[in-house]
Amino acid sequence: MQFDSFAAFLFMEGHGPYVWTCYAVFTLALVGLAWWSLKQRTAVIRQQYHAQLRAERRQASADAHTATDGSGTPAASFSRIHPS
Amino acid sequence: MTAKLQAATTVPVGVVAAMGGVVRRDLQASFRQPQDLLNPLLFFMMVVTLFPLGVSPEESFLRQSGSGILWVAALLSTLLSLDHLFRHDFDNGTLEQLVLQPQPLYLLVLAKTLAHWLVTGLPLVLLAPVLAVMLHLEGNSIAILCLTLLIGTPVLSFIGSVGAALTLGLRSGGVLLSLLIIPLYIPVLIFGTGTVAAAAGGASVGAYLALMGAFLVLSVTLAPFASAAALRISLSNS
Amino acid sequence: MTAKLQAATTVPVGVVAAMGGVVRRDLQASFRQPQDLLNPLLFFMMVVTLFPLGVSPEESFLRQSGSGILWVAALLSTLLSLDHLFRHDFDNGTLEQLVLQPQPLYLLVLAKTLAHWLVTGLPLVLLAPVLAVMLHLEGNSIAILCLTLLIGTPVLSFIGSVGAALTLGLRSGGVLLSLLIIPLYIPVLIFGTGTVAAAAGGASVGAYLALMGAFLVLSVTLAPFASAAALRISLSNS
Amino acid sequence: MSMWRWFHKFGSPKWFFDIASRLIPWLLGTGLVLLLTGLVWGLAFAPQDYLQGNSYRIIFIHVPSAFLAQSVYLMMASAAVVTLVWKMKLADVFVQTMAPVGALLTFLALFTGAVWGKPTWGTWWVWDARLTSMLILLFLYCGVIVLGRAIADEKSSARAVAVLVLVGVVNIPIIKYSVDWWNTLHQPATFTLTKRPSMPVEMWAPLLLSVVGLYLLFGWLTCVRMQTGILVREHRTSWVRALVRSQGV
Amino acid sequence: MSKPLLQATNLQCERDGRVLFDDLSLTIMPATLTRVEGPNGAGKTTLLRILAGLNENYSGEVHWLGAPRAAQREMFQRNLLYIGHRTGIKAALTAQENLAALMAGRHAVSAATLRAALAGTGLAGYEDVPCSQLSAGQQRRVALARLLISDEPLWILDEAFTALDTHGVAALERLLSDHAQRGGAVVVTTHHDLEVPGMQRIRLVPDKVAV
Amino acid sequence: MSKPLLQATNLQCERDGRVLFDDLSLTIMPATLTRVEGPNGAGKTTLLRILAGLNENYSGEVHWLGAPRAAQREMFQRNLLYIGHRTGIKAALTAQENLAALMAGRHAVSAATLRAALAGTGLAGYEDVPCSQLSAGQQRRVALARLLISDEPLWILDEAFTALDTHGVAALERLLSDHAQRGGAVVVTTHHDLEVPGMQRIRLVPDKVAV
Ligand code: HEM
Ligand SMILES: Nc1ncnc2c1ncn2[C@@H]1O[C@H](COP(=O)(O)OP(=O)(O)OP(=O)(O)O)[C@@H](O)[C@H]1O
Ligand SMILES: Nc1ncnc2c1ncn2[C@@H]1O[C@H](COP(=O)(O)OP(=O)(O)OP(=O)(O)O)[C@@H](O)[C@H]1O
Ligand SMILES: [Mg+2]
Ligand SMILES: [Mg+2]
Repeated sequence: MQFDSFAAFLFMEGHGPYVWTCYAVFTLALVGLAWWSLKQRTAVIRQQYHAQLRAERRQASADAHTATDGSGTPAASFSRIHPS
Repeated sequence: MTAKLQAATTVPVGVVAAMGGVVRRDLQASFRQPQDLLNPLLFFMMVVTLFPLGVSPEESFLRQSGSGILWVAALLSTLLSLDHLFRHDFDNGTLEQLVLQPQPLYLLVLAKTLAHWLVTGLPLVLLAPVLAVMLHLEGNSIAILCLTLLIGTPVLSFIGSVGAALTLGLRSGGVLLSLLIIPLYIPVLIFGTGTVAAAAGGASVGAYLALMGAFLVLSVTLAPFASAAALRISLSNS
Repeated sequence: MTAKLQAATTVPVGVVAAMGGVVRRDLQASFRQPQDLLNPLLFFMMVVTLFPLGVSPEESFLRQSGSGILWVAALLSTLLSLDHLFRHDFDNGTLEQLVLQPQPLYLLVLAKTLAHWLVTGLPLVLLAPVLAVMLHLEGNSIAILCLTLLIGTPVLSFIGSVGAALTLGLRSGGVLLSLLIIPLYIPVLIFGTGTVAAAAGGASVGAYLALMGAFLVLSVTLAPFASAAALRISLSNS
Repeated sequence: MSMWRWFHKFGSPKWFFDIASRLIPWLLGTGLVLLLTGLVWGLAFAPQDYLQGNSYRIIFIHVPSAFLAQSVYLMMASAAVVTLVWKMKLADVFVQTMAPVGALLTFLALFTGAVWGKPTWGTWWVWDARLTSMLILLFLYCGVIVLGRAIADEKSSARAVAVLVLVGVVNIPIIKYSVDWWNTLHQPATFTLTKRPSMPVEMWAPLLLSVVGLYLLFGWLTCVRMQTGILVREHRTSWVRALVRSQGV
Repeated sequence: MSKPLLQATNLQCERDGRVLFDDLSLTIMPATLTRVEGPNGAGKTTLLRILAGLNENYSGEVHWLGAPRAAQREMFQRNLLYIGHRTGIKAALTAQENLAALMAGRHAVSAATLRAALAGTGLAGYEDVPCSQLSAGQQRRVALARLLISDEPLWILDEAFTALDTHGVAALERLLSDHAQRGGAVVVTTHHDLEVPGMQRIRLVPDKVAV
Repeated sequence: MSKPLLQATNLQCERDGRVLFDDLSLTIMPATLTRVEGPNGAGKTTLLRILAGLNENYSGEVHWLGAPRAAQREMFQRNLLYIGHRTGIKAALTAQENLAALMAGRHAVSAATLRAALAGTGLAGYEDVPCSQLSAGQQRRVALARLLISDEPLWILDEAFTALDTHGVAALERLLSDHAQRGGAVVVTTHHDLEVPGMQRIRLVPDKVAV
């Protein structure tokens, strides 16, 4: 240990604020980046999971419709909208 | 909402709401993605960087001309972005729809110009302190500089909107009008940098700021009228 | 002219003729819209006049920083005009037809960039001496300055064409283009102003000019390849 | 042919995804241990610099960031060649997912340098060659990120970014050379980063540890972020669908 | 309701030295569908832009509900829905945002209504796709979705059927005649053979004495 | 002449996460007219741009006269005439200058031929008018004038009939079937009901399972 006391360690003969801001920003940036990267990965997995469920549901209802329409897609009606 | 199918006799959407709609839509289109917010900032920063690189990196030079450089860069960024103020909307037909909205056109144009300033002028005012530090300006000068930019950049946007509207359709008129706009920018530039110089010289800046405020009020109230008229001319011609 | 209606097996129009066609057509279109021609020039002039007004009108200041100011102004006006290099042609479909011409695309792009320089870079070089006199530069410096601009502005056009091609279909075009290109412009700027400074300091400028010549050769030979690739990418995406 | 097969195998996203899963814990563990050791050693135990005092302790994060910031761009450039020549998806995933990391490291080098500059040089910023070229590197990174996100189509975005990265990498030596030359031309050498007493071992050992540690952590980040990119791009393949099925909440 | 919505008298317009029409008078009554016809370059677009108030380079008078239009511009614009060659769609915004923007100054509509209107033009599932990624016909459909939630009586549509597929054309034809039947007025140009019972025609014949 | 001009095998293309077509193979023989059909957004424009070599974001193979197209790009482009949604007309240039520019890299044509071609599309008298002053249909006619003096065997035309009046549509139909009869090949999309004897069809059906 180069320093006599913890206070001296923090103060660093006046250079403490500079050194510690640097280390703080460095740590925050790296931790933030790591956290963001991990979160993104789980978010992507979750999002795709729900997309798969949705697609299956849509497929099921489309299968029910094909009997009437043939295409399974909602046709353009161009009829006016009258919301209540 | 059943269609009445008879002539409506009131304008159901208020002027303020319609103006808000214009601002929101333009901001939406500019900031489709959050990183779009960075673009004008980066651009401004790069333009400023060109000066130490191209002219001189010496501290004494930069300190002396820093506020001028920042002002010129702000003016240039505004100028570069003005071309986009109406052109996209003209090309895709949004402008026609704006002109046909049942609110006074000059207010809608005012809203549009305001949105333009929010996207191009404001970010630049926010970044200016950082760049000022890199150009070795002093604390007091930095504060005054930012204040002048805050008052001055909307003036640039509003004056510029007239030019943008006029150059939209008129083919040969374009040159004439760039020539008209440039002289109008010069007083703003002179007073903007003059204020900072006065502050650095220890003089009081109240009078300068009042004058710049007057520029702002004048341009906000008058420019939209001129722009609206110019837009109608441009559209008639297309 | 009876149609042969079988696969043609030769390319009857030579590469040089086709390139000439591209240059001629672009010049024609520019001269029809004179404000497109004048805008970069006016911008150039304005940027230069802003400095005496915004920073300092003192002769010593101007003499010292004049060549840097002219170079930065030239760089910015090139940047301003780059957005138009391909965008109009992209919007109206001419670019698709260019890509489908039976000559190597990079040569056609080279011709197009050359036309762009003739319209935007060359006038600027011609105007520079006048502005240099106004900034109190000396005769010898002025000559060297114009020489560096003559070599340097085509480099700016050619490097810029890559950025213009990359940002073609994109909405945030103009600013984005500047972001991509400004960093690449820095060596040209540094050596351009450096050459003038060396000349003013009495040093020999042969080596500097040779280096700038090397930049020119490099950018003329390599940039069109990159631009052509970028154009194909942008078109694939539209 | 065998070369081709090699590329095919190593370019397979699934192969990479599995390897990355196995590497992730090791990279994180060793990286953290090395970096923390280096930093604690440097902060608390390394001797004081007789010229700069304690402010020099910033070096243990400044230099690793600066090293990595530069090498990430070179890695991206190699990947860009692979994207353009072999149209390999993985290479593009690397370029696009790692550009923000490179930008952040560049920013860190700039920031720590700027803060270090205040006590040693008395100013936050000088237009010194090395500082300026680092700033330009930051601009290049920003360009890559912004362009990549501006193009919606995946394949177009990959190719456009690759072209830009390559144009940039051709320019990096030119920029570096010109900036060095510019600085020595205009400015009398007030400060040079290279002019310093040769370091004693108690100083460079922790520095070496933190450099290696940061590289390993970068490897970990690469694995995690590329996995995300692969999941996004390959979402229609059966193996990703199965994986999502088994891991989705 | 026999009061004419829009009345134009003695319209005269010339473009680049050629008189497109001269002494043209027309009346748009409620509950009518009017088709402006003529070969390419006859002046259909020009006429429609004059009627919509976008082109001011003409001589003659335009009246709205019996009074000069110039004196009641805002009321007129409130009652007019114009869709031109250029549709007013911003490439950067999504379909729904575009529709919301087009309705913004007119009357308040809920997000659900907007989505229903888009679905009604066959764009269900595309609400949140940026319009730059839509095909030519899909982009026009975004603009046409306005018709489904419009409360304006007067519709002026230039080349309304461009880029629409066969289904789209048929559905739009129905929509236009419905609007007329319920008391609205439609002025339209198109090059496909639109035939609606009771349709009125304004025929522009190019005057071949070009200068 | 039984050698196919253009052959595409196993084309696959996806745009914003949706597969437009998959495993599509087609052969364009000389002396045929092929119509690409499908509702709005089906991928017709995308397919035509892939066939023309403008869109490279696809997988699959395209052969020209039996050999891979990539290896003989210039020959292929020499034999292809493509007109897309956007016609390649510069607003600042006159009709004749535009036509000359479009022919510039292809084969030499005299000014008289250019004027004859313009007259053939009904633009006599407009040769020296800047295209910004032409109506929508007139601008398309300038682009279509290329067809009258083309020596390229393969024509790829996207929405060829847009903005044309009834006469124009009929004349263009005749021109296309003439070209096919004389041994050329035409690939075309249009939403009006084009019926030409012996016309081939490629139908694109949108697959709605978007993610
Ligand atoms: C914003 C300001 C700064 C930037 C952008 C910057 C940039 C860099 C870069 C890029 C390197 C790595 C060089 C290499 O790859 O070999 C480096 C190394 C280094 N920097 Fe900085 N620096 C800055 C400020 C400072 C300051 C203020 C000091 C101390 C007075 C300093 C001291 C060092 C030292 C000692 C090294 C290691 C020496 C070497 O490997 O060459 N830097 N810096
Ligand atoms: N620039 C683009 N980026 C991403 N996706 C696009 C783009 N252009 C089109 N698409 C998508 O590709 C699909 C097919 O578009 P395309 O233009 O090929 O359709 P089309 O059959 O020509 O339709 P239309 O009859 O309306 O012209 C559309 O559904 C659209 O969602
Ligand atoms: N911007 C313009 N400036 C000058 N003249 C124009 C302009 N636009 C059109 N014209 C002229 O006006 C005439 C009418 O054009 P307009 O666009 O009204 O025709 P249109 O009937 O809509 O034709 P189309 O069926 O082709 O759309 C054209 O012959 C053209 O020469
Ligand atoms: Mg028309
Ligand atoms: Mg299409």
